[in-house]
Amino acid sequence: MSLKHKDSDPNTLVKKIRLNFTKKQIREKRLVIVIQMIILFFFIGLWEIAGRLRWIDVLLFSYPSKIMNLLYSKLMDGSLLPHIGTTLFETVIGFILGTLCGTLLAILIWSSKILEKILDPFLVVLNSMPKIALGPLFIVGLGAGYLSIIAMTLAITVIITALVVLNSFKEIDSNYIKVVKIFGANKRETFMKVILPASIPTIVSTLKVNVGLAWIGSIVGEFLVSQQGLGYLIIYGFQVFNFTLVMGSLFIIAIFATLMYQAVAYIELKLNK
Amino acid sequence: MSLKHKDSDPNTLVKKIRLNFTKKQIREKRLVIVIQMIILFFFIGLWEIAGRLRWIDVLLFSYPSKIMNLLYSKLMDGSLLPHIGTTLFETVIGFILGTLCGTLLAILIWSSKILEKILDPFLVVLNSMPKIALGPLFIVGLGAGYLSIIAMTLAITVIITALVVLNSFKEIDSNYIKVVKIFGANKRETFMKVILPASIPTIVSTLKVNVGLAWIGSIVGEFLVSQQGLGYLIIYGFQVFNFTLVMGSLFIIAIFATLMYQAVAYIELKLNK
Amino acid sequence: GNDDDETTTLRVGEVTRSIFYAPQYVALSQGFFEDEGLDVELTTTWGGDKTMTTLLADGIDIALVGSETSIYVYQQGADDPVINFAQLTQTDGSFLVSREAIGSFDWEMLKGSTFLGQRKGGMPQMAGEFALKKHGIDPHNDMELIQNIEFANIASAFASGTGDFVQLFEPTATVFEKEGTGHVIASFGIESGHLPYTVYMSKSSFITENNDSIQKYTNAIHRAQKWVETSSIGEIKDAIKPYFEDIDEEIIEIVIDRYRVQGSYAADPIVDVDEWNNLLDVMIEAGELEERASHDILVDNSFAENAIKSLE
Amino acid sequence: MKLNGITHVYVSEQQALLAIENIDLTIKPGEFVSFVGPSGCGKTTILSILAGLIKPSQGSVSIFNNVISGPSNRTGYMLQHDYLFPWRTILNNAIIGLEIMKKLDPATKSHTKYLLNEMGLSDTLDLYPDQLSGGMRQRVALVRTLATQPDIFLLDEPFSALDFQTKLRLEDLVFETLREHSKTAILVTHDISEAVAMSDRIVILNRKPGRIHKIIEIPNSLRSLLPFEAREEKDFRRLFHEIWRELENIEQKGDEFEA
Amino acid sequence: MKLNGITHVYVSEQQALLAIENIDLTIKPGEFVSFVGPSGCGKTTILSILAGLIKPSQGSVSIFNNVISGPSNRTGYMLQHDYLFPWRTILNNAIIGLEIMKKLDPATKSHTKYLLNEMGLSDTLDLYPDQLSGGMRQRVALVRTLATQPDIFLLDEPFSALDFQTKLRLEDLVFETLREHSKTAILVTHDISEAVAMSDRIVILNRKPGRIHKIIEIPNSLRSLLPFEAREEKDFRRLFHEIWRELENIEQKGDEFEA
Ligand SMILES: Nc1ncnc2c1ncn2[C@@H]1O[C@H](COP(=O)(O)OP(=O)(O)OP(=O)(O)O)[C@@H](O)[C@H]1O
Ligand SMILES: Nc1ncnc2c1ncn2[C@@H]1O[C@H](COP(=O)(O)OP(=O)(O)OP(=O)(O)O)[C@@H](O)[C@H]1O
Ligand SMILES: [Mg+2]
Ligand SMILES: [Mg+2]
Repeated sequence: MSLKHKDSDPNTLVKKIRLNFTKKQIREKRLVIVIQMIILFFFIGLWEIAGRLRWIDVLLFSYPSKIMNLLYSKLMDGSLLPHIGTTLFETVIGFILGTLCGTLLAILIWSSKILEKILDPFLVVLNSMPKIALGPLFIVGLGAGYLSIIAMTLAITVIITALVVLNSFKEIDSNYIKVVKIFGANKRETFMKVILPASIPTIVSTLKVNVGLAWIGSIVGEFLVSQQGLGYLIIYGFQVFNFTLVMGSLFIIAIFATLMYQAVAYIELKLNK
Repeated sequence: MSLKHKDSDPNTLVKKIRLNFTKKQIREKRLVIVIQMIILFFFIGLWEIAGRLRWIDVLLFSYPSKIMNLLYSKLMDGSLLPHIGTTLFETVIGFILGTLCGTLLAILIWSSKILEKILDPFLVVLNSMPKIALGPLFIVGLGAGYLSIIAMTLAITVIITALVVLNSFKEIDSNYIKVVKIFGANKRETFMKVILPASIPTIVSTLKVNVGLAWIGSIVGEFLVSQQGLGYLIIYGFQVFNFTLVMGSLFIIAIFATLMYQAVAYIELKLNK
Repeated sequence: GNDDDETTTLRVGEVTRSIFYAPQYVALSQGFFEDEGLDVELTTTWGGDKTMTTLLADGIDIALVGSETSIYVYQQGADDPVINFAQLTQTDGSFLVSREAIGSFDWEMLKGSTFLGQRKGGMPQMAGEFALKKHGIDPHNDMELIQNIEFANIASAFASGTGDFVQLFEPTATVFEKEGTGHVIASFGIESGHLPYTVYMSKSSFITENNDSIQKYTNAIHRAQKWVETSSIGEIKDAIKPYFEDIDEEIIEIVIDRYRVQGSYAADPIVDVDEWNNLLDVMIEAGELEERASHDILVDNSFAENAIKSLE
Repeated sequence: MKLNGITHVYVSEQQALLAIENIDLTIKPGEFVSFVGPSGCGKTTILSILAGLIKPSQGSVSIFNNVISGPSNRTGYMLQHDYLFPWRTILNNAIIGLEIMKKLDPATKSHTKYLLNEMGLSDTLDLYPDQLSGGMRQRVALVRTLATQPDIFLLDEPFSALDFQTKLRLEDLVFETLREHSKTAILVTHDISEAVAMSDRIVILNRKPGRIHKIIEIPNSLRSLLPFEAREEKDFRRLFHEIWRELENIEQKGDEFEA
Repeated sequence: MKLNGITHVYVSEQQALLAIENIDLTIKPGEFVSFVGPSGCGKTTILSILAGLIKPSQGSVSIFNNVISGPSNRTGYMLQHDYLFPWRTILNNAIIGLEIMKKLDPATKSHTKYLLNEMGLSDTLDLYPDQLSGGMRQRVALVRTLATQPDIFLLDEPFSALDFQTKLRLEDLVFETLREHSKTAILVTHDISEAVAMSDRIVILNRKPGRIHKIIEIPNSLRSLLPFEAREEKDFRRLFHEIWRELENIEQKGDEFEA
């Protein structure tokens, strides 16, 4: 807003405007957080009340305090942490491997124009294939253990990573490549000095997508074959008709998936600083 | 390559070079196709031989001619087409709805800065949540029918679509917006005249990702609840231990998913022409 | 053959985690396997298909799963057939649950109702339809049969209002009864008669090579079967409780009692010829069997017989 | 058009930046005023304020004695680059202002076509922007601004993206068009010769924060000439050097200040 | 450096385009030659061929009597924009050429630092490119080219992205640096004054396909002066207009040809 009177000293003016702005910012931030809290509490509160007053079928929907109680007692007796640890381990490994292998695949394809042309239709088919349906095949190939679960995570992430990263390789301004070619750089040097460093931001932002995919992979993998993990807890919860356990597991998954996503977002921010 | 002798007429030269280039192109294209065919036939042939000679467990891996026979007989007796039709219907509907709803959600969020800030953490959590684990909630909420399957497809596609499209809205060069603001455009006009048309390419390329996700959604949905469809055939095939049926269904899925992907790629090409 | 002091590791895959398999958990928790010098690693490979796949792919050595899967595998032409060597449960484990409380139940009441059945091709569905047909009900014409829902979600679908009747496993049936969501009115276990419902099986080649271990395994199972037969409900509950942390103790007891009373837990590991033929009848009735698979080929009762002898 | 002590502060979470300070200026109708000054001295900021896109932190702008509070129909703003919409044809790009102002009717549309024709773009109506050369695109952007018939033109380095020849030709064209309809114009440029050749008055801005450093009147001898012709005059050379020296002074002061 | 009847055809799936045709030219060591010509006449193509990045469809280039077949250590090519790598510091950007040529040792590194220092960039060694202004970045790109000590400089519109003042200052700097070490230079530009002020010879190219239209020798009176001073001379004006008219002729012929 324009201020009415003329301020003689510009420094005072700048300070005043800055202060006003900061105040407004803080007010807005507070408002946002308050509204978020209201939404959250309203939702949780409504669920709790609906559960306690039996407006909803508690058997199917459970309610927050019940879920928290269950999680708390499981946490205290030490039976929850191994499950979290297992799933987290599978997810993180699958995530890292998926990103790594996808990037390596992209490098391989990039290294040869003719290879790219040859592989193109195969990649398209593999990419549009619902990898989830392949689950049992992994069991056949890799046995009923961690390997199958991690393979599922890998299968889901690797092709899409390769495609996105390859695309980023190809989108690099050819003039950057010219710069090193002028100095006589060969393909390997061009890659190491230009293509790879220039693609780091894309690779990191692919990570963000891969976080979600890696969780899908490990949970689905645990549905197929497992004796521990959050996916196991979910399917076991169904088996023994304990939906409180199912909801609790979903809650933990949501927390850790969000944490992992935020960690990647933080890395991205650092890299783009 | 540089030609040795000097050509007096530049037109002849251009024609010659062009001809050479075209020839080389055609030769390369042929080479690519030949290699692709060799890979394909090698793979299929090896599989066939390995199956027939029992190098692999036929029970688990089946082999191509067996799969083709089964598909052919199922096609002839008319029992295959309804399954394909069902899954295709669910996938296409889920795909279109997912893209549409995701875009609408993005528009809603875009319309208000404060709404965006409020919804941001919720979107991140929803996005990193493995939606597959929510399947049972759909059955409870929407009953055991098409609706649940389509809802699963929607759940998988809608949030990621909204995030990508919203991002494209925000990445539009602010100078384009200035152009219409100068003429006094309001928020709605700015959206209709600038934001939306400028985002069409991004929306279409999101479609490409959504094709894959929609197939995952409908197949997983059919795993949970169905008596028809390719996902059902897969799960039934597993149930009665008929892996030939499973492989055949996967094969059909691969074909249709690829066709759908190519259709979207074609639309993209047309729009970017 | 192994020396007596050495422990042999056996990888066992169970089709699901259920109180229906109580003797198995008893054998584990009471150390019966250890007594035989076995180290048993138990994995849950959710679903018959995955269990059998894992067995065929050598992911596990022994599978606890319905005998029908071994027949399917045989029917598809296995080179190394899967042999049933020890029976754990001998009846179907599901119950007929109605939404409304019914004073005196008559199977005729199912006619014209909506029935939420198990998914096609599985043993529960075949046994269920077999029982219905036995009572003169044509499941596909006399009632509205919903059988498109995956096993783990049937209970949710019923709880959220689908169907008048439902075919449910434990502990869901008991939980529903307790919550008033449904009422157990009949047992498919009783109706279907004795079947090789859940059986330990292994690849023919594995059995040949590990005769000793299989025998020890069968011995431990049989010992557990006897233990379950003779112990009190409370003792059994305490023995299997570590495997069912998330179920009410009270419900565990009700379920154990219900299964034991209707004779679901097999008294011995033998897969009788009659039982086998009954299974074949059920499968043929369901249209899932092309030719009868002979008991001679797919069942090896020698381990069970030795186990019975050694316990006497 | 009157600028009353305009001061603007850009605030963001990290900092507050005083971009321009206390700009006072009165521009007569029909006058052509140029702003020159080092990069980042606030030229674009001033234009944005005049266009009503930014509210100044202090001070006000009045056009024909009305204080402005937002984009006005009477002002046309031509941005530094052409920013034609790639998904619209040339004609549709040219009429977008009319569309938004709800002034699109057969009369205004045919007027726009007439303008495009005048600029030698009559063959391109149904083409898309990426089929045109840079100079043609710039002309379309000009027509887009002209089509709504504003009284005041704000031009932000309109010729900087062009090659030399096209630039000189477009300068003449714009100059003539404005003079013909006696429109008011405010031009921002980095190119001193352009400023001298086209303007009636040149405002030299100081940097960080942008303040009016000096205002130079262009003699009538140059004013009446087309920009291309003006470049040949002796006065042109003199003024060019005067402004050049002023800018050098500002630069050096700035450099010392920064060091 | 000798260009023997160079002709180049760009081929793609859609078309074959004759970009330049039959370019014959001999450049003496230490000479400064400029190429001017309408947009798209093949100037960049010629530089790319001289740099060994493109093999001409016909003809050959020889440097000191050796026919070139790829990028050579003796040639330095400065692209139109700076194209500094945003992830490398200024110093690391400046030494990338040495790195790739495997010539990086304490001596060459300290020489590069010396060059940066000469350009007034000694404070920026550890900064990243996006912390520098356009002019500073352009200077870094220049150092990057100088660091490998080539004998021949290829400069593709090196000053087009700069504002007027910076541009004039850099012109002087480059001119002096080249003269001092008596390097050969080939400059491509759109700016006629730049070409006249800096060169010994100017090659005017015809468009579509690019052919040598005319070669203009710059008189000694101008050659010896710094570019900024040269602009003040009478000869400068004359040459400027001569070239301007030649280019106008080419443009018009082109327009007719296209219509
Ligand atoms: N939206 C903005 N937010 C914050 N600071 C801004 C913004 N726009 C411009 N500035 C700052 O205000 C100052 C003046 O910017 P402005 O764009 O008006 O300069 P200019 O004279 O047009 O520069 P140039 O000649 O490079 O176009 C600069 O220091 C710039 O960094
Ligand atoms: N890689 C390429 N493939 C096909 N055609 C090209 C390629 N590079 C340039 N051309 C074409 O060759 C002709 C000459 O291009 P070039 O870039 O050499 O022109 P230029 O004189 O440098 O133009 P400008 O002054 O605009 O930089 C143009 O018509 C251009 O479209
Ligand atoms: Mg500006
Ligand atoms: Mg060029």
